[in-house]
Amino acid sequence: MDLQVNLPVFSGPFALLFHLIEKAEVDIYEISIAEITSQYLQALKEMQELNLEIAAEFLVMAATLLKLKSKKLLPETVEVTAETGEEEILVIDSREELVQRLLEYRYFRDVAAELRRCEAAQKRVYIRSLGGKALLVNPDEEITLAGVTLPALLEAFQRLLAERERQPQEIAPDDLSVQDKMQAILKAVRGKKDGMDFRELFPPQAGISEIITTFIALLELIRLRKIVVWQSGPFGRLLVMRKSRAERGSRSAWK
Amino acid sequence: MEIKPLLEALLFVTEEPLPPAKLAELTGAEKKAVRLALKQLQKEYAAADRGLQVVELAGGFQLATKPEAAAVVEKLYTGEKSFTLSQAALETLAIIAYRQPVTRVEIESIRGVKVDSVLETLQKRRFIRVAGRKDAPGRPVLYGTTKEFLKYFGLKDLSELPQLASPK
Amino acid sequence: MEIKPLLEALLFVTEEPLPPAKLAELTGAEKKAVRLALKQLQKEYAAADRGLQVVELAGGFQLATKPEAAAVVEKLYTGEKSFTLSQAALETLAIIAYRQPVTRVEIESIRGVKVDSVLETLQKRRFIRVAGRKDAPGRPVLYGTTKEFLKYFGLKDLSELPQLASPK
Repeated sequence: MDLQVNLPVFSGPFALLFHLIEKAEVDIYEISIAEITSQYLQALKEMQELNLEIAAEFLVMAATLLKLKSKKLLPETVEVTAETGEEEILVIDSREELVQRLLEYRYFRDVAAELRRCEAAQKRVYIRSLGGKALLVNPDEEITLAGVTLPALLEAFQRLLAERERQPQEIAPDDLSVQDKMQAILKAVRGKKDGMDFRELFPPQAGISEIITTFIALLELIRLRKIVVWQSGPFGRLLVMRKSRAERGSRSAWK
Repeated sequence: MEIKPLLEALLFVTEEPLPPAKLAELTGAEKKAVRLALKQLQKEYAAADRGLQVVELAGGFQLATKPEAAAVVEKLYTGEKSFTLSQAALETLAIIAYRQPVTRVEIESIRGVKVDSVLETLQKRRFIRVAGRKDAPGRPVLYGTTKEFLKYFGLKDLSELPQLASPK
Repeated sequence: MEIKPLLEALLFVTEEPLPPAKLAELTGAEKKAVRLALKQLQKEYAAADRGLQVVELAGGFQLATKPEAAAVVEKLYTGEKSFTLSQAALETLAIIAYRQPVTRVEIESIRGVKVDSVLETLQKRRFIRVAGRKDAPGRPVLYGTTKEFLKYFGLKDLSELPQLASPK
């Protein structure tokens, strides 16, 4: 089959009609129903020969055009009943109405062409779409916890807790909040150039509840990037220090 | 950190355009200060030696590549953005955008064809949404466009739709 | 477009750090010119009024937010305006984190108070999950932490959590 189809795929009967009007270089207000009808039927025939699937609406339009044409040939008084059985999509009763509908369709066809231009322009613009990965774009993330891994930190905490659990329990004051502890830790590490020992954060008299609160406060501060915890060597002490100071320090030495 | 670098970071990581109100909420800054900083950022990125731009889409702001970089970016992401809307979908969207809220029958009478399946596709792509029901016999569904529609076509808002002379 | 803005666009859209060789291939520029432009970009972004940075990771380059912007960026992602866990929730979470899998009764014996409602809240927030049942009378439910928990504390993944042996 010849693939040189000069009939593009039409989005609807109005699109086909426009194609024909433009091809014939006729002003839309000047169209002759007789001519456009014969051209339209010819186009449908070609489409059929090319085995293109022809939507029902194209046939309804053909019937509508034939109706308009016959109406023109008949005296005004004769009622034409070109029953199409289709819905009211294409009820067109006069040449004027057809022109009107064509104009309206043309307007939106032109808008669609404008949108096509917008689509093409926007296709050349890319945004990042990494989703949740964006959270990890901070490469300092590992360094913040680095020197110390979370397991190391948790193990230290576990050891501490196990030690203290063996000691006699006292009633812990219940009004200790994580917020308070966060402030306390920040205050404790302030001015300590080389950081302070992780264990110093947990006074000997502290009960389980306070230890847990302190630990959570520590995690919160790490999360908020206010402090970092470093380990001086594989089995060394855990050092807690303010983030800003740590930033200024030679980071690579800890890698 | 000042407000401008914070905005820059937010416009970088966001997947959705961020409206100034949201940016103010996130940074804790005044909306007015946010708008000012956005203007400044926009200006800075507009320089010819920058490969990115601050775009305003669907009422929000976001960082994006400049069109001039598209060829190079596409080399990195071959095959992406190959999706294009069909002519039928585009015509239907055009009618909904300008006539919203609009019923299916109104769209069909303009296009001269049934649009059931096109509407379904557009709804799936989230370009259109049900905007209510018409106060008419049968209470037919009314359609309107979405933010996704604006984003896809790179539009700030509906007022940015191409202004053509009205039909007739 | 010059090479620098092209690199900027590439470092912006890429999901993986891009090595200079790859950048040279994509832009069609000399590797030496790429390195020079990268240096320049890195310097420009290092300015205090920028919220992004050019990072070198695993031999490649990429744009990323600066650490100072992390708090604001995270706010965008958690979608919680000023969500903070209650004291009770935090304590309970700590116990679960390092004692998991752990039963409600065990948690209560450490905290000295009932934790039913706290556990419910934590489960709703998806910080904890039911990790099984204890082989003990009544087969009580065992709790463990989730990915959500790690994310909240800015930690990488669950595998980083050590398999802590039950105490005693």
